[in-house]
Amino acid sequence: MSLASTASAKAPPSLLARLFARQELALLVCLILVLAFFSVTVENFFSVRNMTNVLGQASLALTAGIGCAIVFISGEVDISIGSLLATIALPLIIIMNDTNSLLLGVSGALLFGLIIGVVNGYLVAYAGINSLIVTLGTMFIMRGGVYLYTGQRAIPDDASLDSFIALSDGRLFNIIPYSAVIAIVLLAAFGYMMQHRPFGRQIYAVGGNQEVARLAGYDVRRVKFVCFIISALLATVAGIILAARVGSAQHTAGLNFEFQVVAATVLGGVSLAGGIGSLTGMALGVLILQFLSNGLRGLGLPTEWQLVITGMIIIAAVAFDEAKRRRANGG
Amino acid sequence: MSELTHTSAQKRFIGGQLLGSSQLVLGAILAVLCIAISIAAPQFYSEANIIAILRQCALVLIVASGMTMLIITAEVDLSVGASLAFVGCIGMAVLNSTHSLALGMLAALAFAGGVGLFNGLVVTRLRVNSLIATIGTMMMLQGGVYLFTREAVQNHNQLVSFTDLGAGYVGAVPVPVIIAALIFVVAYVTLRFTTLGRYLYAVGANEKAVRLSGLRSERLKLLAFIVTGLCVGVAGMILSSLMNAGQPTAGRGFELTVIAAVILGGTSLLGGRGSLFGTLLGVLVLKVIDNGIIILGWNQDLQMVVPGIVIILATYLDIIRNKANVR
Amino acid sequence: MSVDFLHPGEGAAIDTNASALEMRGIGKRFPGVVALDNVDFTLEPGKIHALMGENGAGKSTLIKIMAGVYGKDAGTVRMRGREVDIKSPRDSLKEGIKVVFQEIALISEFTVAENIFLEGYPTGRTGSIDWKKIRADSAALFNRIGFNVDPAARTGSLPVSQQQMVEIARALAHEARVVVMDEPTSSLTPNEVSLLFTVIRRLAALGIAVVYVSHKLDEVFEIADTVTVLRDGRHISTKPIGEHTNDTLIQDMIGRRIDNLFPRQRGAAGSKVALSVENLSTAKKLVDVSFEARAGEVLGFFGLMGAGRTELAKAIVGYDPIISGTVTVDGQRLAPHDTRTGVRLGIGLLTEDRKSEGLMGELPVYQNASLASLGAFARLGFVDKAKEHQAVQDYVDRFRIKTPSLFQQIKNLSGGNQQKVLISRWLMRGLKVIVVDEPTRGIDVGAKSEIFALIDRLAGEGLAVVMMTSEMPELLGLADRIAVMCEGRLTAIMPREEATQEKILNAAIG
Amino acid sequence: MHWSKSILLASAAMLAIGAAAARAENMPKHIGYVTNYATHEWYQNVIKGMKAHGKELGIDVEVQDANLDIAKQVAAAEDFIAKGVDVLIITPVNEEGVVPLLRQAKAANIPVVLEGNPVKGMTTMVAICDYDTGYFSGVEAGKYAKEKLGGVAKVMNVGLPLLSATVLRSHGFMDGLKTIIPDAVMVHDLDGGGNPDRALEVSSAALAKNSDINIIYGINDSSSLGGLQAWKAAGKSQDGLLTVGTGGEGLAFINAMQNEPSYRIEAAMFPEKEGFTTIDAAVKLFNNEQVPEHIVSPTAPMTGDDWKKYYDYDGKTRTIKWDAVNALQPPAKCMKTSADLKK
Repeated sequence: MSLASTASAKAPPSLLARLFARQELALLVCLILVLAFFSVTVENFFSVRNMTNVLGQASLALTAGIGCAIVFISGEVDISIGSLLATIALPLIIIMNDTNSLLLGVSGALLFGLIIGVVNGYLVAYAGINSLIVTLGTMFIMRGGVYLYTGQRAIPDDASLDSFIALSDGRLFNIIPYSAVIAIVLLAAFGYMMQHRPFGRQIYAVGGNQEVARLAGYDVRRVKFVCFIISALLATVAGIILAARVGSAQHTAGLNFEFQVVAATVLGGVSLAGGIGSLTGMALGVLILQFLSNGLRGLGLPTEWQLVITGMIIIAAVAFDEAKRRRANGG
Repeated sequence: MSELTHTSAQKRFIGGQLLGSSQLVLGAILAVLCIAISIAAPQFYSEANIIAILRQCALVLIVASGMTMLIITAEVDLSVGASLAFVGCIGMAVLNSTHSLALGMLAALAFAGGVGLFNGLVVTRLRVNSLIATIGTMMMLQGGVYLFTREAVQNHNQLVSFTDLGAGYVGAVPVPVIIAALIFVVAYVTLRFTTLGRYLYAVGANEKAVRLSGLRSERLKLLAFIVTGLCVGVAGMILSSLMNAGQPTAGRGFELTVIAAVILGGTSLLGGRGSLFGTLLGVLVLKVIDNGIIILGWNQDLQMVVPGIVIILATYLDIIRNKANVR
Repeated sequence: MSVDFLHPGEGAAIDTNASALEMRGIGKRFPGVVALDNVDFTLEPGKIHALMGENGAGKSTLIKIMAGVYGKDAGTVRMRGREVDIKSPRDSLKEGIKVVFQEIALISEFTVAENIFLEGYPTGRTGSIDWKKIRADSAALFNRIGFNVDPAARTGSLPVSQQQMVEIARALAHEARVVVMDEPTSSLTPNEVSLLFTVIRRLAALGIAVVYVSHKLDEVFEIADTVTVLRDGRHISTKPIGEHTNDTLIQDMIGRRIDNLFPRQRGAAGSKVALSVENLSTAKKLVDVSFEARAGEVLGFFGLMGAGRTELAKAIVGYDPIISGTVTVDGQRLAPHDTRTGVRLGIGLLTEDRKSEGLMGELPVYQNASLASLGAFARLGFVDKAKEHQAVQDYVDRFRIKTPSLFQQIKNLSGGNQQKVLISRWLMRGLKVIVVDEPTRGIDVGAKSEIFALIDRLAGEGLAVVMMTSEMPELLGLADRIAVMCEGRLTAIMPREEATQEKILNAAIG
Repeated sequence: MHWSKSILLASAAMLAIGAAAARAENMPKHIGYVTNYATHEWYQNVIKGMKAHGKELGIDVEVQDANLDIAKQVAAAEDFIAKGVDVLIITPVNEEGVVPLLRQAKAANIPVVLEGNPVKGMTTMVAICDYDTGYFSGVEAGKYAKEKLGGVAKVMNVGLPLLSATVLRSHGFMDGLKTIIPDAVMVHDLDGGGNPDRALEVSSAALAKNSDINIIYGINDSSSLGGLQAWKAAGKSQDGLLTVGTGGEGLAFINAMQNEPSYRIEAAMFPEKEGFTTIDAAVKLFNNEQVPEHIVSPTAPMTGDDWKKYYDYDGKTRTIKWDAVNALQPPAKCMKTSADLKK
């Protein structure tokens, strides 16, 4: 036996085969199928207006999904993002109402998000508490805190700043909602970070094998800490978009949002085990679920059917993915 | 850590370990809570209130007993809340049409067990992560219950035996508390003293080793899912008796309460470690907090905040205690 | 990049007067045990320094202190005369210490090239990763060390031996003054080993200090300039290799002489066929494997890494699915892919991967021991604990398993004692055929002979023992018959008396 | 489907009166309704009223469900606007949350009718008077307490602070009660979450603390029933107890009034009627007619067997008696609204 490996002795697989092996392509095919199905069955589905509307609606899950995926890739979970959406809307709206300044409001919201991210990240990375437990805890604490503070009432946006309204109603070139533009820009930026910046690769390494990452000189705790901060800040951005879309700070905002985002992220091939998946996959997962729910609404299906179908698709998609992975590993 | 491995003088993990670990912290928290609340509000110690707390604990404890077994095998079920509502409706509907508590109960158990079976099959056969699989089932059940009934299923027959299931008493003790106690004892004995219990721990601790030892690890996990389902079946019937109707809207957030109680009780989400006694303490702590906040007349929104803090705090204290033990 | 080690003289100038690394009075305690006590260890540039000792002697602790994985409790570390404080792997890497651990430390989802540069990505002006340079440099690196692997391949898809080489190549990708290799040859083929030795000698020629940790005496005699032996956390000796013989080395390591590593107590094997495997094939590896094993014999399977020994072991006990063939135990056919009937018929596997397939680390010793035979201690499904504990205690006494109590979590036992517990697991069940896969992996010399004695005893009690091993001495010392595998096929099967190292290796290479 | 059939029959009688007038106008073709949560009986009956009336007038009423999620409500309404419905009807998940939707609908020139809750900048809203509903059931409760409970009124309010509408009901109830029994007190003010199991749980705890009450008030049927079940589960007799429910949205209250001795008063809010009225308002807006800002849908306290006046019940389904419900005269203006709460 020479060092020539059996693997490298073979010709490299063709480009097409490589593409097909990629999670993202399978998802893209899935998305196209969803689009094709509803284009035929639902009137107006394929209109520019409806497509861009869905992009606007998807911007929330896309933005928060980036953070969710990054935390997953680092090998942890963050289910506090739904409550966070409601929490950061408070400083945002209150400060805007007081100061009539979008900049100050957004800064306040980001500061709040930063603090929450620091708390989550510290408890997971430095205190060593299981991230599911930590974020389950902070999820309860934040939701309860919002109820306590607001007395379970929404706080209206009295400032009605044009710039804030534009976040909900405005469209770039009169076509793409600004919220979607924000989500796409963030997606591109963080996608670039995850693939081409050393820190992004460190996150993959930490999630892929924590011990190896540590031996490679990475500060594993710091990497995880930062991931939680990123997640909280991105959820903050999602929260700001949501606040604009509903013109207020909603105490019930983001209830069950974490489930939606987690489902979309896992559907997008980001593994809960860490180290596997991409933001592109996550984005495709979000879009599939968003177009699905838009299409099902278009079909006039009641909520109960939408729930049943979405649940089935999530299970089927993950089962399919798992089967594919097992076949690839020959087990 | 290989250097650690041959330390013959390592620690006194004596048999009392099961009682010793996280339960100590939790027991202390419970004691402090009870004492503090009773000082501030003496009604806390009234017989009526203690019975009310126990009844509130009953539903959670029933499902948490199954969930503890499931989490010990390193799986989890988020669909129990949605299933709880559905089960109540089905049990009530069958009870209405058959006039038989036994048949209603049977239908409820069959359905809930079926949900557990489904979850178990998806997890063991299709190898879907149980967190995701049961989020999927949760959605399907939430939708499915409204396909089954859009309205609360009313109790048409008003069978006394059915009403007693939720609201009845044996002596001074509410029936649900007795049922919960029975299920708890059975689960406790199973986990502690039977081969099955030992296998459940083993599956959670190392599934491959269990398979190599000639045991069917998938079946064991499947069983844990089904048992969890059956517990939901019992709880669902008690709830519909208490509500005097099958409520499709019931059970929202119930899964989180149950899982929180189990985690609080020191059962590890990674499997292989945990105890039912801890779960009992976990349920008591959560429900005493809930009750205490009402008794003290505090803002009810604290009922979310305080458990959140307690879960994180208890886990953290446990970690610190473990570290101190190793030093 | 210091891949220029093939061209000595172009490397960084090194002050050859000071020691490359000087550790003085190193002490390290773990709960209940002193892992290192006042240990001195000095590395000279350009020298290959072997570090030896049984498991638990303190080798890994010492290496981990160098690597920054553990902090030290006492002592000083100097590099080229300057005192350094290594608190984390990062500090260690900064000082130019590269440690290649025995367990593969690569991210399996990453490409080979990315893993090579894991410790520091080359970046462009904007701080983004320069992927082109990573691919080009790793290809160049592989070229120069004669290592033929596609840098774009996913690391996890490579065989273990290649991963090991990637790991070694990685140590060369950055500026290093000290390279530590922890049992680097444990999964390499002979050719790869000789390539590795060439690489190590070139490193030394460049002035790099090399630490070579190994159990294999012949390797140490071949490659090392100096040998340091640790025992029970203490420094025993540091001598030039020329002053050592096999015997003196072993004596230093275990503090006593082992007269016979393979004491044979059992008589001749019987003639009754206990296990019969016919035309066994699996989807991934095995091709048409047939053999028989008789009661009372040890049938040794040899093969290089990737030959399919472990796959065979897992297929015959029913753990892995097969695509064709039959397995018969004591005349009864086994249902394929079903460990349950396997265990019922009396065939079990002692796994090579104790941690992930054998131990229930969190659970106490007694539960680990009785896992396969719990039913025997149960009445109506209830475990008779007294009976169970008594049975386990019997094995603990018989096998001299060192544990503070039956309730100790098994993860706290040494490898040898863990292995004995796992063997007890099967003996308590009562087997006819036991398949042991690399039974002494990760077990130190002293405990090894005990495990060998146990295997001998098993065969003596009438079990058929099928032993998978990559250790030639083990094979020749224990087996009655020797089977050799190559790329999933059985290439030879011969009685021990006819076997020579050469014959076996030829069959293993195919 | 038995439901819509019976409504159809009932509405057939109305055709002569209602539709004749309506036919003179231009009819919208397509109305989109985003409901709060369609799984609740109240909204199911609102939808039934809407669909039945829409069918009569030849209008296609399409329903989307926000399922209590404000973000989903915005998305569903956006879908409708993109589709170009003629009129949009919204039951706000939350009053503040749909302000941007009104803005968007206005930009797309689509008139909006709100159901249930008012929103800043709205054109019109069809809703019951929550305060009045509570108030008149409070008056009835006062009369009952004076006659049967010895003039003592100690109330456990199983409330829902989440919504201003439900807060108004509780306020109204206490104010109405005090007109008859001035020293009525609210012993417990609870957050029952509006759902039965939560209501049961908090009521149990409250009763354990202090069971010296004699009136259970629930802001909806789930809340009053949850409170009553807690009372029963505590092993207490219903003698000397009065339970007052609100809504009458489904079958639960009929069952309770038939079987629970203490369940004597129900404030009926006639969801079918509300749906009916909403469609009328939509047609008016479509024709640019002037409409009041608040179109009041009638409510009525029902005591004892009063419910039989308004509903037929065959043991399985209930059927609204349109004549009786349409005969109810809603006030032109509510006594108090959510605007008063904020003061």
